[in-house]
Amino acid sequence: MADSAKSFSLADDPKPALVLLSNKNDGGWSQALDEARAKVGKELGLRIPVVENVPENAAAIRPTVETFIDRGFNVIIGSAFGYSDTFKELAAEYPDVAFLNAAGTTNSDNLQSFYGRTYQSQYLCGMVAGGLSESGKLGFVGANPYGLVNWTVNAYLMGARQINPDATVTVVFTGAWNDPVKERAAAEALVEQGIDVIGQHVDTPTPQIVAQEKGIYGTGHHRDFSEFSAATQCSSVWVWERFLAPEIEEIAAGGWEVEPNGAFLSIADGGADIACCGDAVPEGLEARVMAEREALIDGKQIFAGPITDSKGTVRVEEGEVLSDADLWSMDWFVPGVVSQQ
Amino acid sequence: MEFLINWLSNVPQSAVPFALAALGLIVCERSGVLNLGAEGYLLVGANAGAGAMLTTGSPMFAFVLAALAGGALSLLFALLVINLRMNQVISGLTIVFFAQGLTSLIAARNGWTSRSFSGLDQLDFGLLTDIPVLGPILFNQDAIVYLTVALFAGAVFVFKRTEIGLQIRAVGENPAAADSTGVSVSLYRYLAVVSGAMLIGLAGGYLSVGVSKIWVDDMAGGRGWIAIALMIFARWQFWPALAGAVLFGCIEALIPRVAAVGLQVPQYFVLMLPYVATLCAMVWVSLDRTRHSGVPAALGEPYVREERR
Amino acid sequence: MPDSAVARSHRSLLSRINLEIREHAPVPQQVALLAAGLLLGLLVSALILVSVGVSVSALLNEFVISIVTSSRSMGNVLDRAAPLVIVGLSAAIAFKTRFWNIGIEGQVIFGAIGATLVANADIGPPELRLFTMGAAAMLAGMIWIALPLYLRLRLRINEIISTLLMNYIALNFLLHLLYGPWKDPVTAFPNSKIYEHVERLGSTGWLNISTSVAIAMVFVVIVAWIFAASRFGFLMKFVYANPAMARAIGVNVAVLTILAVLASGALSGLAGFAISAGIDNRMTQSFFVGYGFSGILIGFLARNNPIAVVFFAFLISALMVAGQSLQIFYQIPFSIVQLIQATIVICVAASEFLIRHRIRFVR
Amino acid sequence: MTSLSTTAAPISEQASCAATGLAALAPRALQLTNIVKSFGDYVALDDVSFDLRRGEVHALLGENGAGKSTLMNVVAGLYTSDSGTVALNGSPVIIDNPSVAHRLGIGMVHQHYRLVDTFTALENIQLENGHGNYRRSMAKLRDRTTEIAERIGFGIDLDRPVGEMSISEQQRVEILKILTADARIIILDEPTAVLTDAEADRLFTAMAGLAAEGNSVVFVTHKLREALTYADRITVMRAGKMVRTVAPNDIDTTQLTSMIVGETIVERRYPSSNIGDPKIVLKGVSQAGGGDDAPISDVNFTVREGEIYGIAGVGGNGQSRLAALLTGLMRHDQGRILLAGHGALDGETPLALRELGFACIHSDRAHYGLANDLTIMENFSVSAVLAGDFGSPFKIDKRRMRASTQEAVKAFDVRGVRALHQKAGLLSGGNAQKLVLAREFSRAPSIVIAHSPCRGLDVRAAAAVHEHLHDARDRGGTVILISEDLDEILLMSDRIGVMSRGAIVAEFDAPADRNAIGKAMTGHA
Ligand SMILES: Nc1ncnc2c1ncn2[C@@H]1O[C@H](COP(=O)(O)OP(=O)(O)OP(=O)(O)O)[C@@H](O)[C@H]1O
Ligand SMILES: Nc1ncnc2c1ncn2[C@@H]1O[C@H](COP(=O)(O)OP(=O)(O)OP(=O)(O)O)[C@@H](O)[C@H]1O
Ligand SMILES: [Mg+2]
Ligand SMILES: [Mg+2]
Repeated sequence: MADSAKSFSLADDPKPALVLLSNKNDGGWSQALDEARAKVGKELGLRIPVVENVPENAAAIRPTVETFIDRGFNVIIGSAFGYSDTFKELAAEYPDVAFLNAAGTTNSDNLQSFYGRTYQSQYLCGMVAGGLSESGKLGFVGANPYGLVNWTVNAYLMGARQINPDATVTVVFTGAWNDPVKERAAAEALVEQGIDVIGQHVDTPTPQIVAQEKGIYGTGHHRDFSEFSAATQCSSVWVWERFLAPEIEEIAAGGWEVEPNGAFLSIADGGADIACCGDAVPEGLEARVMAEREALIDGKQIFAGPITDSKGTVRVEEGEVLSDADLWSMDWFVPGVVSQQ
Repeated sequence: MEFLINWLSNVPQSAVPFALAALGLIVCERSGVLNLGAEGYLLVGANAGAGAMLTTGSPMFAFVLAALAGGALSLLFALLVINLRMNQVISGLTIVFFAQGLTSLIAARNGWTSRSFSGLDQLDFGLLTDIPVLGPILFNQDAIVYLTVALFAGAVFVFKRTEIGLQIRAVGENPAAADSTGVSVSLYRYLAVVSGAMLIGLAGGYLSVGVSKIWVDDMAGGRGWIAIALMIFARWQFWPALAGAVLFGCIEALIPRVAAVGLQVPQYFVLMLPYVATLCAMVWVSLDRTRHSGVPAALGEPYVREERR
Repeated sequence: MPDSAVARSHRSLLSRINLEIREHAPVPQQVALLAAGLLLGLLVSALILVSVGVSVSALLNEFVISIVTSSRSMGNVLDRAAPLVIVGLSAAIAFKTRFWNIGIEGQVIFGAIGATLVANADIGPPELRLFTMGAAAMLAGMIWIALPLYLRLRLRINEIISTLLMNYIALNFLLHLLYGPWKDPVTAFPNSKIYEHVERLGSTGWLNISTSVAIAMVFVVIVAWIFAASRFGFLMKFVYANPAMARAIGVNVAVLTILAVLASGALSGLAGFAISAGIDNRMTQSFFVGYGFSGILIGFLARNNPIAVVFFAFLISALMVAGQSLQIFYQIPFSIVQLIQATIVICVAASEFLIRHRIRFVR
Repeated sequence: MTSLSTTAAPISEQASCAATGLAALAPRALQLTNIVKSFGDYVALDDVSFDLRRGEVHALLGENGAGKSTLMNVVAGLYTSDSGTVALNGSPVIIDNPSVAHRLGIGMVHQHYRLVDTFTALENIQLENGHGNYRRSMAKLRDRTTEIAERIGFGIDLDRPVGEMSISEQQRVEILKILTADARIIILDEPTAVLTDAEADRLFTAMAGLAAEGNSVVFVTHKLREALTYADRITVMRAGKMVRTVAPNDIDTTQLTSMIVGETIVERRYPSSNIGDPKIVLKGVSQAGGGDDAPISDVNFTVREGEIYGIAGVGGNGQSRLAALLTGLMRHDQGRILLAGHGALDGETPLALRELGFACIHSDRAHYGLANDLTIMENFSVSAVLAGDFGSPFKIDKRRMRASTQEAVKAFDVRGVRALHQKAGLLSGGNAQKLVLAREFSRAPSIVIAHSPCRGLDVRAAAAVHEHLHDARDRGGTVILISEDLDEILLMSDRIGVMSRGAIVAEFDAPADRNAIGKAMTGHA
């Protein structure tokens, strides 16, 4: 992965195409990418086609991508980490096509994975949640416990503790990205435990809807979920167009250089950002959140030492910052996170 | 205590889909038609219910439509197994497959996927709801919960106390006997298959309108299969099926609560729980060899009058 | 006593139609009827597609022309067909003993788990690695079917439900592994570590198809031979047709059932290996999707005949590949493929009805 | 020399013309004219005409597969005839559905009872009658049924599930079912096949009473004695055609036999000439667990080489369990089964028993005898394949298989074989049984266990089965014949054991006294 990147140039005008993991109206991950596709298309004056529901196996991805390539598309945008291997092979087989893959893990001369530093946006959401909570007990519905979900949970609590140092986050993992029945059950169970703000990292807005039903607040993920629920006071949202439009322009211009470890986008680079704030958020709180956002843009680190996990193991030494690699493999929680794991 | 009340008051909601589906399955299978399509009827019911909510917003209409959708799909199944005498196992699986494809096609075409809607509300019993402990468990539920109990009572009445019930049972136990007394085997099987599927469709409708309040593809999540196991577990009897459904409701309602109190149990093993519990229930029932399994004697066998056996 | 009101002198319309069991339809007629059913199924499917906005010429192009003329499409079809053939065989073997193995998906998952275990731990010499992985996959598939088999034989627990439940248990176990101990050590993402080169089923020269196609063919021949010519196959017919009689005459029904069902589990496991080592080169979260149901339908359509399994596996595979491109260029949801499969099964079943029955009109 | 002698005998023309008597003069209750019914290419009823008078008891006779049941099913509305007419009391009717037959007052008790086992007797009766308010009609029906049952002397418990009832009780439920539904034409298809002599007597007395009330009764039977004793008129069918109708007074058994099968069959007793050493000895054998049949306790008997040991008894006294023990389907709990030259048998599998020289003819042919969906060749060859004949485990020698099947089919005179790959289920009852015998005897067994081998078979087929059992004995084999048909036991056995309540209660040397055995069977010995 880490071989020094050579620069890449397209032979023709850029013709991007988007390959989506699930339905483009899924309300979350895929829809965010699809909305970005529309914006980028408008901005660059391109018609960008999209395919939905391409599952994460080579037998499905390869023919899809090859058909695009056969029909002249030369910038292929993927949307799943499960595409990584196949994209890597395809990138080698089609050296004059550029590949971009959201949430991917592979990179090469003409393939770049990209993802957002969602811990930043979730950290800001955590601040909102911490400020809104009266009990100090926050809930969180996550899909599966692994690096990129775990970091949002940790950041959420760390954000909340900026406002309320006694805050806790109880997290329930549903084991699925897209299972509203389980998400609802999880959210309801959390409400019973006395939480009064609920955050999430799953694909449907169900936890937000439960929040509205139960009269508590919530914070969304992927897109601005206040469209679904009045309880949603802020959301960690994808702003892919802020990354993709310039990236495609760069590819078109020639001399595109791939980040050897993929593009890991902070708020400043336009990966994930916060959509803020709902009516319930007092102005003072909103101002603090926005100030913190500026600080993050200016380079403030969230996972800066010293950090000890809930079992007492030191995870980041004083004066150090957690590396990107450690972020991706994060399998621990900071004290104050109540979880099954 | 708090935990217990919260948990138990959520049980009815989790139990209703199992209960209604098992009820529909029993109605169907008592007529001798093996029905593996439950998952499919749940899906079309949930799909129709969600569609109705998104287009009209009326839960009443949504439930009617869900039941009708289940019934409509079962006509295809009935045609296959009753008239065309297709293998009932394969037909049932085909129906599930068909329904998975159909519902996601319909949802995608209409843009229903992942769009939430306001669902069904709890009934208001005023003071009753405030009774400590029992209030939230018994009197803070939605209308379908009570309807489910009524439907069970109705089914028991029909099967135990009416002519039609006797005839359906006869068709399921010995179609040749029923036929020679002038009972139309096909007619009664149609009746049972369609009304059973309507009940399962209603269960599906409840899943989307009453529980999740949103549609996503394949949202039945294996409940249809568990309902089938429940029926076997209940030896094709109504009240035991309801009891079994409540048991499974308990498990389903427990899972997120285990996580929410932060118990340290491996997550994916907890998620296996309903399926493992179903297996255990089946083992438990089968250990009692002294009791008849209750399976309708003609289950799964197509009937043709002039066929030689 | 009869009164004239009930003593009709005309038959009602329905009772003029008389359904009869046909003992033997001539073979050419059977084939013709089946082919007609298949065609009807495809036609109905085409109608569904046209009704959701695909043009007729596009259908022709995607389903016929591009598959037949493009060697890449052909390669894709064959690649996918290989695991489908194997699961179809698996279904057929189990069905031959009236054991409804609906748990193919779970066994496929476990097969891949077995293979990945070997790959992760680098068990055995590299030259034999693939062989070891295949054997481990088959063993794991057997292990996963052993419990339902035991429950069925010992406690008479319905295997349809138990094998199905085992699918869900296997899926959660897979997720446990992928989100836990077996997550990719490089990326920490939920798929297994990528297989090394010696752990991948390469391609053979011809059409650049995967070795798994060759493996599938070997098993087709073996199974076809067992069914048609061996003593085991001969006795299995009795286990299927009348187990009580088979037992009374001295056939060891339990042993035969156990062998056949374990073989079924082993083949499903092998399919898991063929997918992981032949297509994905690692174990992913969703590699198994669709193979279970398709296997069952293929087994049914082929009436448990191994040669016919190949034909229907190929058909379903072509359908999947064509469905994929329909999805891309005509915005048709992929679920349409499921609909088409179900439609074909229904139409073929209808034609089987005509093979087995005769409808006669009586005066 | 065999026990069977057949001579083609032309049916006496006179006998049929003399079909007179009172019944013939009564008005016609039912008249069938030129009925044709085919199944596929096979014509089961070929231009059959039949009439039934009011107030008569009419016997319908014919070989297996002659079309008796088919004809009656046409009357009951279960089969739709291809052509022909049905008239009831002189007016034509179309009976295209059982419910029509029902409304017309036609009731049929089928060869295989059509009862719902899990229902009580009353529920089964209600099924036939039900309309309107369920609970009220149930109460009314109970009264009515009780009244009818008392009138014709049928005592049954209306609230017991019929599955728990004995065969004869079940039959009474069937008859009450149609009587409560106001049947005036009562059809009984082989009602006595499973009844004891005494039970049969009682049944026919009741039927005679019903006929005297102005109803009409048709019964199908293979037992000539019954037809000659109880019927007012007898109709004989053969191969889908009507032979003729006669009055019992005008005909004797031999004539009737030749009318039925087209030839004379006389079976004679034929004792063994060379009885040898004890071959199989049962000492204190008991078995109680599992199974539906009555348990057996302390069964003792010895059977020698070259001997047919007949086990008589009323059905349900443990015969099935004994047969299951002897054929390896069950294992005994106590006692010993000793086999000369081997020692004690202890739960040997059916396969092991076969290797010890056992051959088994089970009473339930459909369940244990043949796989109906498989071919004649496969059904014949399976035991040989199991024993390792016909090629290696990897390659079965189909050619040798075919040749030996061909040979056996000829040797055992299995008829109706159009091709060796024809399904065994298509054989008629008698021929299917011959195929079973061909298979079981193909490996020269030294011990034959036969349980009701002739149940439901016609005279000719039964004679053929008996001949093969005699042959086996004469080759020095040991034969255990378990049968509820006392005539068969008396005809075949060299020694007779009587089974009652799970034990052998008496033994007789042949020739034995029929009455003495009958008494022992019912426990009055
Ligand atoms: N439903 C059916 N389908 C096909 N063939 C049938 C059917 N019913 C009867 N047959 C055939 O019609 C012929 C007459 O059968 P039927 O049952 O009427 O004989 P039967 O005289 O009652 O014989 P049995 O004494 O054995 O009862 C037989 O050859 C039988 O195989
Ligand atoms: N359902 C059927 N369809 C076609 N042919 C049949 C069917 N049932 C029986 N047959 C054939 O019809 C012929 C007559 O059958 P039937 O039962 O009358 O034989 P049978 O030799 O007279 O009887 P048995 O051996 O009992 O004396 C047989 O050759 C039998 O194979
Ligand atoms: Mg390795
Ligand atoms: Mg008959």
